[in-house]
Amino acid sequence: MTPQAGVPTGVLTLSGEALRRQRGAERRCVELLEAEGFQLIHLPVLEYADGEPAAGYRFVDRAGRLLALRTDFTPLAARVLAPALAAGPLPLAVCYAGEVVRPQPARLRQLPELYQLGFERYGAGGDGVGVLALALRLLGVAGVPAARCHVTVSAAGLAEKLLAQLLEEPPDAELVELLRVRDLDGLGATVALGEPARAALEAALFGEDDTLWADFFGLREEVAGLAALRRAAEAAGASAGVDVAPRAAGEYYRGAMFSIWGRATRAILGGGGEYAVALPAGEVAAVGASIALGVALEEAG
Amino acid sequence: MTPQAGVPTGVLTLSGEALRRQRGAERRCVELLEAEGFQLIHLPVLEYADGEPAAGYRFVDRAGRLLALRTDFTPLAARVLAPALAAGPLPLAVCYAGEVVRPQPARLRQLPELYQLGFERYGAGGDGVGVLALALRLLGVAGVPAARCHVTVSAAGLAEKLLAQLLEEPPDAELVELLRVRDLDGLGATVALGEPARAALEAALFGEDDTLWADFFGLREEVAGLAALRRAAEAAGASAGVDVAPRAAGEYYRGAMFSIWGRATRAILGGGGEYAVALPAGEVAAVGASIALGVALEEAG
Amino acid sequence: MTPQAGVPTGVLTLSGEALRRQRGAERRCVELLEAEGFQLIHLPVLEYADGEPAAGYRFVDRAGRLLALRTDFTPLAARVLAPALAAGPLPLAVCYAGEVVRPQPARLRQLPELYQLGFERYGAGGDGVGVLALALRLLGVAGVPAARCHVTVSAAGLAEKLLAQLLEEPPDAELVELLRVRDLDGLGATVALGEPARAALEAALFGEDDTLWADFFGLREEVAGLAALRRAAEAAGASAGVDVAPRAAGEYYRGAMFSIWGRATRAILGGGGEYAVALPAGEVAAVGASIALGVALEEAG
Amino acid sequence: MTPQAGVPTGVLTLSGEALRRQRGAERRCVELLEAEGFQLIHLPVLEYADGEPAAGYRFVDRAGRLLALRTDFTPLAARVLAPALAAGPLPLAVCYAGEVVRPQPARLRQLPELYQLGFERYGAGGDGVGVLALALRLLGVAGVPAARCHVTVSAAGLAEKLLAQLLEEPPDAELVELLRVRDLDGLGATVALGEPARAALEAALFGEDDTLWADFFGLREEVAGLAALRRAAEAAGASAGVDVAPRAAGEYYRGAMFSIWGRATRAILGGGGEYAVALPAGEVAAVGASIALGVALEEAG
Amino acid sequence: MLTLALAKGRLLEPLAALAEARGLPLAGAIASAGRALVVEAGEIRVLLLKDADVPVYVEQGVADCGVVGLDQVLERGADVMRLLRFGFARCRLCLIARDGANVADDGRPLLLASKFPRLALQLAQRRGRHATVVPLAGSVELAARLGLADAVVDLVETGRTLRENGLHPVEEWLQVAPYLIANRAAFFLQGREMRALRRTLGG
Amino acid sequence: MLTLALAKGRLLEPLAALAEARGLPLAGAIASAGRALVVEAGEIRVLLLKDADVPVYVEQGVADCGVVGLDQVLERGADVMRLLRFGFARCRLCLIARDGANVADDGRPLLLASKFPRLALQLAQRRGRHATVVPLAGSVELAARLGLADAVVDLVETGRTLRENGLHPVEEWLQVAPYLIANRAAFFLQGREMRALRRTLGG
Amino acid sequence: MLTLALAKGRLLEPLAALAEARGLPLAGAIASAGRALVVEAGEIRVLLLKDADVPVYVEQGVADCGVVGLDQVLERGADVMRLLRFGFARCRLCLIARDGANVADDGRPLLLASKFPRLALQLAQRRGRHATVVPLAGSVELAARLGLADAVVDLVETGRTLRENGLHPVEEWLQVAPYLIANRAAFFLQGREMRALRRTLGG
Amino acid sequence: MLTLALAKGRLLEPLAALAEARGLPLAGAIASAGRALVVEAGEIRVLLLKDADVPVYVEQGVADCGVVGLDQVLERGADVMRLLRFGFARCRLCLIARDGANVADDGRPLLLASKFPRLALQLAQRRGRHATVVPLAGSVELAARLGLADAVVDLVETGRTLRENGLHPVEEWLQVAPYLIANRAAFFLQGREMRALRRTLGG
Repeated sequence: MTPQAGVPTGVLTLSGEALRRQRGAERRCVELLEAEGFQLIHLPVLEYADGEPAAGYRFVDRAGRLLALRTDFTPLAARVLAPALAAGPLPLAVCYAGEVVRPQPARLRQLPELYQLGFERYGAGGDGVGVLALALRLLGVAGVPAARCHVTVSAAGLAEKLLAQLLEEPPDAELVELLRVRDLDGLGATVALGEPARAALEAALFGEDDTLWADFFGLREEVAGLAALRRAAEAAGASAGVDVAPRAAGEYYRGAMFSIWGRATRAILGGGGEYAVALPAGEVAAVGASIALGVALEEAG
Repeated sequence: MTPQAGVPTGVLTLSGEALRRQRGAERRCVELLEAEGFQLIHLPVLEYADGEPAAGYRFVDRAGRLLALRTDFTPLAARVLAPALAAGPLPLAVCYAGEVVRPQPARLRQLPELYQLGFERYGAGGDGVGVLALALRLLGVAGVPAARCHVTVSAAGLAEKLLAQLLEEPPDAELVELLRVRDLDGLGATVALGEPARAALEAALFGEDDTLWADFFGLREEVAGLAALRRAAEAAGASAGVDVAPRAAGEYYRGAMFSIWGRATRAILGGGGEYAVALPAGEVAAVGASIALGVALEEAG
Repeated sequence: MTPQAGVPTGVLTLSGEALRRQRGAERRCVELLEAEGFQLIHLPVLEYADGEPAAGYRFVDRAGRLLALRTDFTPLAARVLAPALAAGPLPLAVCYAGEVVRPQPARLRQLPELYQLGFERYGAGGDGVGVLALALRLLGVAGVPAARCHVTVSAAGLAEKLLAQLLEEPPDAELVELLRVRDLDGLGATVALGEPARAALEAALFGEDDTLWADFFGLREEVAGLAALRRAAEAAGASAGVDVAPRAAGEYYRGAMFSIWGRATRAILGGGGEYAVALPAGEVAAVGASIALGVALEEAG
Repeated sequence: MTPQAGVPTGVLTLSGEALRRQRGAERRCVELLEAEGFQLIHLPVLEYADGEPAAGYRFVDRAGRLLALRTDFTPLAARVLAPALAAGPLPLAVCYAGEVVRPQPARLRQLPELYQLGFERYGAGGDGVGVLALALRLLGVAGVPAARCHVTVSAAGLAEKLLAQLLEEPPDAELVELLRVRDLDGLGATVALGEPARAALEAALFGEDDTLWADFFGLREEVAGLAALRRAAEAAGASAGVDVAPRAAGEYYRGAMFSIWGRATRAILGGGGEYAVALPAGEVAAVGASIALGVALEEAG
Repeated sequence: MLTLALAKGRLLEPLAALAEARGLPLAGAIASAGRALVVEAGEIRVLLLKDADVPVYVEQGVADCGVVGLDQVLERGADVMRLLRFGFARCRLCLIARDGANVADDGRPLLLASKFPRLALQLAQRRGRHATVVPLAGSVELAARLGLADAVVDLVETGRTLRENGLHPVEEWLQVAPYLIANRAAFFLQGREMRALRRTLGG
Repeated sequence: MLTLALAKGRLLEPLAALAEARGLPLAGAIASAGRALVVEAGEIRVLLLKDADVPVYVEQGVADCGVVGLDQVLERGADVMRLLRFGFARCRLCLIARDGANVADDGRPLLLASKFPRLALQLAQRRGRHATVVPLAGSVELAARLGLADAVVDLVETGRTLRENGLHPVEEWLQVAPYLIANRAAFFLQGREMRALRRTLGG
Repeated sequence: MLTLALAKGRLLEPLAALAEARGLPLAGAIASAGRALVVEAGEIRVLLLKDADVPVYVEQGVADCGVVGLDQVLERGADVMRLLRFGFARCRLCLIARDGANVADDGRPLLLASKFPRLALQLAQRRGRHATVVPLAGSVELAARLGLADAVVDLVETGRTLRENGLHPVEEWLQVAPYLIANRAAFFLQGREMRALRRTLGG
Repeated sequence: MLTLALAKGRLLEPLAALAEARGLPLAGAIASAGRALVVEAGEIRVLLLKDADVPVYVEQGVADCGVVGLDQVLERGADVMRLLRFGFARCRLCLIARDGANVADDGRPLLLASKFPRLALQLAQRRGRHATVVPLAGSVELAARLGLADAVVDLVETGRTLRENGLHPVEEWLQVAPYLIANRAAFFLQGREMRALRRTLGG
């Protein structure tokens, strides 16, 4: 047997001590989740990618359908469990662990293969606060105390709501992107901003006095929700702040959302939020979160 | 989030009791292998498929190279460990567990995704007998006692050697295939067979009196090797027989080879054998085996 | 040089007399179209296939975009000429010739590669009647007199309009398909049909007395348009009939549409119709037609 | 119809005067070749690419085979005509015209789609000299007089023969590449060169006194062949020189080879040479040449 | 002169009777056919074929029209016109399982055996069921009984064969009846003759 | 206790006769089967199937062994053992064309009709011929006669049916004989019983 | 203690002056740097880099924040926060061609040369123009003058260099100004220090 | 009249000196160039470019020949002729790491920073090393020092800059020297002038 020229660059190959630590952390996390009533499921490596944007490795299979390597467990779980969600009974709580493949990782050192471990709760009264608390406990079990975490809390569509107040027609993707990168001056050059509006937007973007922009943009209710999430993070021992225009991993979030950063690695250790699964028979409310186990172990040091 | 139309047919989705059993069996097997000195490694989902025959899902990546989902751990492990094998020190013993994807499963009920668990030993005096015994112990730990197993033992290239005696020029693939399906009459129609040759071939193909065909074809040494493998299987409590023309999973075997069948499922639970890894600096002898954990659990009932 | 194993099945390979006839016919057709003021253009073999349904050979290029071999000139011409259409001046009249590749040809003997020759007129008052007459003249020049042609005339969306009268909510694809295959009884089993409605539908589907169903479904204007097309075909010497639910080659037609059948080959020699090109700055009315030169030469005998 | 975002960059779109000139030139060239006894054939757009290096656009079709857009007519013609070559009678002389697609064109301005027009003669006593003369006549008919051409003549494997004299073991690809780019000093750093060898190599690489290196390397016969090709080019009115280590378009040439450069565009207008087609029943000698019509018309100005 | 493809199977007798009643002398021609596959019946040339082949001969225009069950038309995905649905020999294509077997959707793919592999897979997917289909040539009830597949998809008339084999229809997936089908080109190019034949048989 | 799958077709009678002569009471059991598909014949349970289904039942292990023509085994690509080739009912799979038709290789793909689409395509490609195959269920000779296909690939015994339809065999593509086939696992797990059956029928 | 990445190019002097005016002692530290690439300026550690590298150091978190032109941020596609746009050193990224050259859209791809190949291609595609871009390291005006490319995409301040080379700006494709950029993680994890620096420099 | 592309960098001065000594008046023309990018030097038109751009101008034929380091030719993958290797300004392209850092091959991909991303990746792969390369514009030694990358690939002359930054060369990956390069077409079409220039500079 003549082994050909190596493996695609950056594909995850682990052995010895590093692998033992990861399997140990995974077992402890799964035990915690099973104790909390989440049923472990094994999700497939391949998914149909017909409508998907060109994220992961895509290819055309023998029946001419577009297939992709899984890049994110949450939409995949919804698709595989759709029959069960339609049939019920609800609530249904599952957890999973395994590799997802993202060819362009944000951080240079990061491999395209990410070891993701997470949980989803469908059809329950579950909410962002409970899920955030559980995600922080998961990180704790993986060796990252909450004190080393900073949580950025947000609400899906918040940036769009802010802009809608300032413009007549619905905000296009470019303006939302300007909010995401906090380019207040850039926005001011494209959209006529009166002084009070500019000051309120500045307060929102740079995470100071929340009440000021909550009143100006009439978003008191959303901001109250954010405050509840912040208190939950701080109660668990982490620091927290509002991210009014997050770069969410998934486009599917609706309602509360959060990302958990590691102080040492300065990388995103995990995240989650509230979303809904649209089924022929109607919508099923859902909430979930996941942690990147490999990055978490790096943060744990 | 609107989940698209399901997951590719037959892709492995496990949950509840079935998944708990599989993770339990996997843990016990890995503990046994680690106790025997095999170091656990995590192998990548993707491999370059330049020279590979069109077995698994193949696709062209962004750099124009041909990639394939892993279909078999043994060649993948050799490729990933090539630097370590070249650098040494040897022997090196590793074990692994995970899914391989084979679009056309032999058995109808079988899913294209197979949960494979196995071990390889490089550069040691290791041989077929020791590996067969360990494979049977693995199946025992997974819940399948040796008594429910039947082992077919063979030697790579044995069918080719038999044919070489009967023909002048090297045997082509079609004749070897006729031996694989025991089509003695079909062979007789293509190759002139004297009566003694026909009788010896009949004994070899239908697994009766080994000494008869061993003498006729001058293969006493190979047949002695097969007998040692049979004794090892019978010593462990399994029944055993010679398969003079096996349909090996991998084309890379050289020397002893074996397959382990389950009496209830009548399916192949595992297999292994002796092979060599060709490196620029020279060849490294190797031996290994793997079991299909999902099928083994089906056999265990 | 060792030529590998042949060419994909059914790919067009022409030589000698057959190729000379085709190049002769193509030259005469292009000369006719150029005399009629159509400017010859050369269209690319490859086109982006992001939104396209999975028709032709599709693949993912190095930049990760989905590419497809051209399956139909009309949409490709619109895309390539979009800058010119936006800039104007209009009307713009172009003609083209070359292969399109359709992996699943309708007729068994037909090769997936089709030699298409056609013309499009953008932004003019052009209409179905003029284009039908020119298409029949093209076939004449290619050796197929109008007398050997049968023209089926239709109007885009006619079937949908018929169904809309019989149902409350908009008709789904399955009901339109039942009209396409004239399955009156099948339709009657799914949709409650009163006697007068059933009789009117029967007259429409089986192409008898047009005025009867025109009055019943209030489609006098559309049917008048169809009558004009029929007269144009008959004036040119061809027979003609109404096809109330055509299986159009392209989904893009809006308004008059027609297909030209050959009596000997009983195959579709060409077709065309009225459509519109949606550009950022607004819509450009367009009309065009094309003939399958290879099939036409088969009809010419 | 909403045309999507344009066509793949650099794909050939021609119209008006430019297309008229190209079709006129193509007709005149095909008439010349047909007069010279070459039968026009139409070659398919797609070819199997199993063994091919990753040159053109490659993709996996529905049967799992590797397909590629044609990048070069010569090997494609050999594959399509293999049955006819095996059956005979020989000689067989064909000519063809159409687009080939090369994603990485050498010259920046050049489009990946190249309009290639050429001819092949199989099984004849035909040779490089006759083919070179005919290629120059073709360029003349396309509007490029021989006086504006420079012909570089070479013999396949000549560079390898030179190196074989200087080294014990066969030359690897890297040394041949050093000859291709005339890196005499670079070669001198890797291979011990005595002074006479260095002087002879210098004369060969920089195209001065041919007899000097012919004698030194014992290649009098090959060099005589090159001289015949040079005289043929000069007789037709073009300038000519020896290229001892050409960057041939195709790897399949064996024996005489040549490239024709345009003085104004400084680009390769065409090329050809002697090669052989290996068929099961034995080898068929062949010779052929082709011109890049689009580039030739650019040179004609 | 129309060429009519007829299936030698269970449809032939009822069709011949109906044709005779409507003045179309099919029965006589068919009776006197013997081993011959092509017989003349007045103005009509009759081809006697296996029912699975009728849709192919009509779609490719070797026959202008034919009479065959909708199951065979859909199994072959033949692009043909359906001029007339007959009243006789109606039955139902059903999902059939062993008594006591559970074929509820649990996300795992269902292994089906059927003489209509393409149609069975289409109907399963339309109900959101993952399925792998084993094509069989006959007596699919045995496949369900002996566990070659989890369930079978087959035509059910009276249901007697099912009960004999300890099987029961789980779900009706498709109403099936014989149709008078026509080649698309013939439908347009021989419109008058087609309409006449339709009126004669449709009565 | 072995389960033996037999084809209800033309092989059954000669096989039953040979078995009786070798002391295996198949004939009696088969005769008394009536509509039943499963009968006991001494130590052997017999399944009576369509011949195209025998390779599937044996490959999937629902039957331990079976008797069927090599054409059906190759058409299904079944991975089974071929224990014994029988002497009776031998025939040849041939490329068959209309008298006077030209099927020489001119580079253009050959349109073939056959009851063995997969095997016909394989055999055509092994001879370097490009071919497209139309699967048919029966009487393929009509397809050649009426021009549905350029040629057909079918079993030829006496060649009488061909001559009746103005056809002739162009090339013999495969020798075909009935085989005793066995499931791979059963071959190893029930070695002794398999060898005994082989000796009995092989004599 | 914040790490600030500064570009050694034309932005350094105006930035140092503005910082001094706002009580941030950058000028002194930079002046005394000599060949050193890392200097301390009070509470801030300064990295002196090529301007194209500033977005990389900030995106990867080696620097917490930096000052560099928007052109460099977009060329690198760096995912960084843009805290503040400065008033000095503003210019325009333009499509530039030789006087008299025609760069109207005729469907054929436009050959562009630029120091910002990724950004130039993006801006061309946003205007529906097909383009191929030749990446160059410097003095792109020569590429337009000598016909290496049909046109160039470069920063224009006064336009003097263009006129000297017989070139003219055809279209303005992007307003460009220097920005104070910040690493995403640092923006959240060192919020207070970031806001302080922004107020100091933003004034 | 040959057009010669020269790099304004560290090669210009030693080349001008060598040319003067061989009777080629480059030095005077270059000195008097001022901001101009195109100067005449006797029979030769000189283009003054960034060294990374010399291979592009020569490969595309805007310049007939040029003088630039082999590193720039290989980084751009320019298909040009290498007429002459100069003796001056030779250096080595090395893998460089922080003192004490371990860059042994442990199967995990190596993160490299370099001004020659394409060449660095090629050289790493030729040594069987998996690597990801971060392209940088300058002072790559800082990238190694501050841990932006595991190691850097850069030109080493004396090694003084490395020692100042606590770095050391791990392996020499490529000998680099300036070359007289020529456009392929010009090499054939202007053979005589090319040989003359080669002799003058090669002496």
